[in-house]
Amino acid sequence: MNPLAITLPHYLVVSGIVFGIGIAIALSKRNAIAVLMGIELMLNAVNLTFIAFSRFGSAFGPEPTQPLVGHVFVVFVLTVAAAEAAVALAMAVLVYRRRETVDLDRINLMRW
Amino acid sequence: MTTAAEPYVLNIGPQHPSTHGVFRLRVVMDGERIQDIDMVVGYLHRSMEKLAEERTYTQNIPFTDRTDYLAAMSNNLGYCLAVERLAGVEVPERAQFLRVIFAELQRLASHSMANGTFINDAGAWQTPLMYMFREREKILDLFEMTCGARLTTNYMRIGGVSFDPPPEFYPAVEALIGELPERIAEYTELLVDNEILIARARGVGVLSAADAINGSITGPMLRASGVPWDLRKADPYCAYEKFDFEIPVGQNGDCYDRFMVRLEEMRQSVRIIRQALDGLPSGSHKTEIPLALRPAPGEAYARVEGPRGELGFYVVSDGGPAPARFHIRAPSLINLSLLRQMAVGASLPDAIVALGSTDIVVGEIDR
Amino acid sequence: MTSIGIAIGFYALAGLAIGSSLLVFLTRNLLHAVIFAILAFIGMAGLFVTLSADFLAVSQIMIYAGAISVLLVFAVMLTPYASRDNGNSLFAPAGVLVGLGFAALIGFIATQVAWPAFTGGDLEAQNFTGTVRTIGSALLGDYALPFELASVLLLAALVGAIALVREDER
Amino acid sequence: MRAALDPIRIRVPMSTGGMIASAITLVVLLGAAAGVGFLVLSGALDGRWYDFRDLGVGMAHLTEWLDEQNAGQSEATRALLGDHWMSWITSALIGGIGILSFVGGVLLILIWVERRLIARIQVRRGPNRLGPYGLLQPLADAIKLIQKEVLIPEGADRFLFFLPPILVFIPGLLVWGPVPWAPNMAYLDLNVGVLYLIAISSLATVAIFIAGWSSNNHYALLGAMRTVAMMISYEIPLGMALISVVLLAGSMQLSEIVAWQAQHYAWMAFLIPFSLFTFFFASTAELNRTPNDIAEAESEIVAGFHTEYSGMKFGLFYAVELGNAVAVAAFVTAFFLGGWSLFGLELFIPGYIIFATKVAAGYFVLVWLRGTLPRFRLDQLMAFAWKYLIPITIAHTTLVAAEVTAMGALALPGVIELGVVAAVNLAFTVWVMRRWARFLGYRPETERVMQPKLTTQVGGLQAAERMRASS
Repeated sequence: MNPLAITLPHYLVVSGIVFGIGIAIALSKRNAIAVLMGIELMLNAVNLTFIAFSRFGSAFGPEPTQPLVGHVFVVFVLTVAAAEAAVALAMAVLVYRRRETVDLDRINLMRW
Repeated sequence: MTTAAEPYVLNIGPQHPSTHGVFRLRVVMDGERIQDIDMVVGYLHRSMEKLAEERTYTQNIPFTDRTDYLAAMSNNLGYCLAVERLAGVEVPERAQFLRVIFAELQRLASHSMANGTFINDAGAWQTPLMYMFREREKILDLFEMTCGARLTTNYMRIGGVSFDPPPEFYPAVEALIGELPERIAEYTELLVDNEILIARARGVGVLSAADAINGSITGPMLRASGVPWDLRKADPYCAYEKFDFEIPVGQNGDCYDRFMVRLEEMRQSVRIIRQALDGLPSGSHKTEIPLALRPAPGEAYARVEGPRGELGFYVVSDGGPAPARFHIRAPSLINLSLLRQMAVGASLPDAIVALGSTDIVVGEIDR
Repeated sequence: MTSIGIAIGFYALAGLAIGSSLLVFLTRNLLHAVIFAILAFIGMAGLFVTLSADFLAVSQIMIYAGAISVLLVFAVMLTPYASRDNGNSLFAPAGVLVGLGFAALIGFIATQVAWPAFTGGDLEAQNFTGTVRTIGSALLGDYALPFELASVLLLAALVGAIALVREDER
Repeated sequence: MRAALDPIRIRVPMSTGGMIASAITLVVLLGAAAGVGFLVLSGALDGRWYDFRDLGVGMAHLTEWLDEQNAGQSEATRALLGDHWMSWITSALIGGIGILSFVGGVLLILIWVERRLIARIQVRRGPNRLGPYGLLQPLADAIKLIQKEVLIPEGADRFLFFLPPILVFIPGLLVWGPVPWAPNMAYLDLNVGVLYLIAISSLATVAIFIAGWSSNNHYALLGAMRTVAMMISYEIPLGMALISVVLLAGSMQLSEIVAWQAQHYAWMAFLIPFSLFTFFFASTAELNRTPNDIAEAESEIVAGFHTEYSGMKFGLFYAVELGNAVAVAAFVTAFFLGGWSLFGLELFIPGYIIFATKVAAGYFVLVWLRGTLPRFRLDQLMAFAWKYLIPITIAHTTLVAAEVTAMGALALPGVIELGVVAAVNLAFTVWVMRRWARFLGYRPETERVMQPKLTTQVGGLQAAERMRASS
């Protein structure tokens, strides 16, 4: 195999690794903001997958059948990520104001 | 139950671009809003009032230069008036007129500086300051021409003034007051209609007439608050009762009015200088007094309308060659005391603008 | 895509993205973690560029590195003392294991599945002029409804975020 | 205002020799211009590598030649390195070095230009000691800054304190990529150029915030908060203003936007004046320049986010600020002032010279503003962005979109179309700006200048009340 040939599996592996790191961060961090960063990394990895499939799929082929559906999906993911970040960080700030902590292990009362 | 944002302490000064000297504001802030403000003074204290008790009456005149170093002439004048009142020295009429001319020139210089730094505090990057420095520079040249010094003039003497102005002084001052109205019109064009300046200064640092009187503030700040009070009219000294001029009175008592009042006072000063030059009597410029003046025991207080307000000198004599007690009523210190009222609850930029419009001179606050 | 430029770019950017992501996990200071997250986002944007996704790469930088990162930094700053450290909870080993599992799973699938033979053809030959027009017409054509919904979602998020952190006026 | 500069006006006495010399220079210049005009009109230059009007053409010739050389290489090399590696590396190097040297040179010279201009505005002379006309002053400043110790404040986060000067410097260079100097002379002519600019400029926000945060200083933190609040707010009107440009030109590629303006002989400044105003005003906010320099308001928070930076780190912030100001002038030129086009004259004058002239004009306006205006307050600026600019830009963008649709549907001759568009937009701009300002409670007639009242009667509180009652 040509070492210069960058193909779909290359991107999928990168995406998988980043996704794994994102999961690890989201699951193991105490801090709500750090968890949010993990989630954003996961979303990024998914975006990379979408775009990679789009690039190596038929959209960029000689006769594109369904042009750039993957890209359109990524646009929506970006939108949702922005909205999610805004609301989640607002919640983190709110929780901090009420309970003086953003440690997820201590926010366990389902009420504040 | 929410935990509000924590207030924090911001030290403005002692070294800060808009404290105009070594002077510290200890501000408690909540975000950009000021919750509390402390004025910490004393960094420039030189113990003048105590030192004055060790020097003869004439030797004390240079001290008064160094209190309000932007208005040395007015300080000289106030001190000399106090000692003259104490010792009963008569001043020739020519000296009275010269004193008026130089005090008004000093007022022009000081108001140029005050307005320039005020606009600088409002954010105009030094341009108005430089414009106003241009005129101030010419006035300082006139001082240099007359008495050899520019800033700490030490010009007034007990019983008159130290020198008669040289012949070249008169054309120079004529030229200056000829062009000053034009220059003041230029500032008006540049600044008075400026939307940004109006937005920054209108309604900021408002002091009502009652507040101003209760705080015993004087000078342009008092007049901006709507109180028509000017010692040149209320308690005329030198020859002010002979001149025809008006005192400007502001309507809202905000920073903008202070700026406008100072600008208008500059115009009126030009008027006074013009009249004083036209009516300048001939004669001696100084009454000779004994080298070591020993006034009879007693006390005297003389006040002049300095550029910053009522500049009072209180001198007590015990019959010796030096004053037994010497006190300066410094307008800057008293005007500054209302900064707290103007700044608390305002935002930081407003407080800075209010401080700029107060026109303090730290040398006078600390003495 | 057989080109030395793409290869160098891919390996450098993949290294940047993966390394920065790892540092987000490893570093002890939350603000440093935010910085590394921004680097990871930028690396991802670079990978998008290697995939000819110009519009999305720029959008990624604008939204992630420009907007979300500012939100993150602000959130860190508005929660003082509580959130300076980036410590792990008791679930850290489990979390790492799950992460490793996912990464291994995706890697396995990616390397073992026989993907279609099409390997990202030469775009120069097709007169490729960018993705903006296509994405734009798709968004306002087939995907008009989701597009409008996304705008509603953004508005709702805006209002929601403001309503959440608004201080009581007392 | 003429009298203001009077004391330092420079009079150049004209001797006979000087007059002869200038006459000769004039004749030579005219001759050169005539020669160039003949060359251009005869078409001898078109597409040649020595076509000085557009260095991009020569570059294309060089690339072609390098590609031929590349094709002659061995099969193995080409398999490894590709068919274009020589031309790619060469063009990347030439473009990169060109931009770097341009930005570096501009930074060095502009410090001098800005200081001299401001000095002239302020009736001073400005730096005039070091070298001819003080031209070496920036160099001396740079050397001084490099020599100075870089202080790290106690309690500062060293890693975060180290990063921001770099993080703001990189976007400061990257924004120069898509600038179209001449028809074929753009280094990074992205087809998403406009978005790229917005994205790159948003990168600096975090860097500035980190700078203020890591300094462990209240002034720096206040400055950083102000900067971030302002940059986030003003990115919206800035982007919206550019959307109008993109709608009209039908492309996000900077070179195509300029080409559209050249082709229609219509600068965007005439078609959408409100967008020009919005872009310029928002840019001054993003740049922290007067009247919107609240982020480093000297009289309030000393130097804002870079209060604690000293030595060359401060120098980097300073350089980026200047460089960004020039970049904004370049983008105003490209988006609104027709870029390299000058109503047909670009045939004779090299595009990059026209472009640079316009950039210099834009930069002069920035310096002029800095030398003239006071500063807004933070809440006034934010209110201006959110209550004033953003609603109007949304309405304006809608209007422009409608116009573009109508233009597409009607297909009238260009002059009529664009004339109508310009008239409608100008009328709309004037009307809506006045109307909306009134709606927001701006009453110039009641807020007019209040002259102090003059009196000769003195008194206390009662006199004050009498005076108040008399008004």
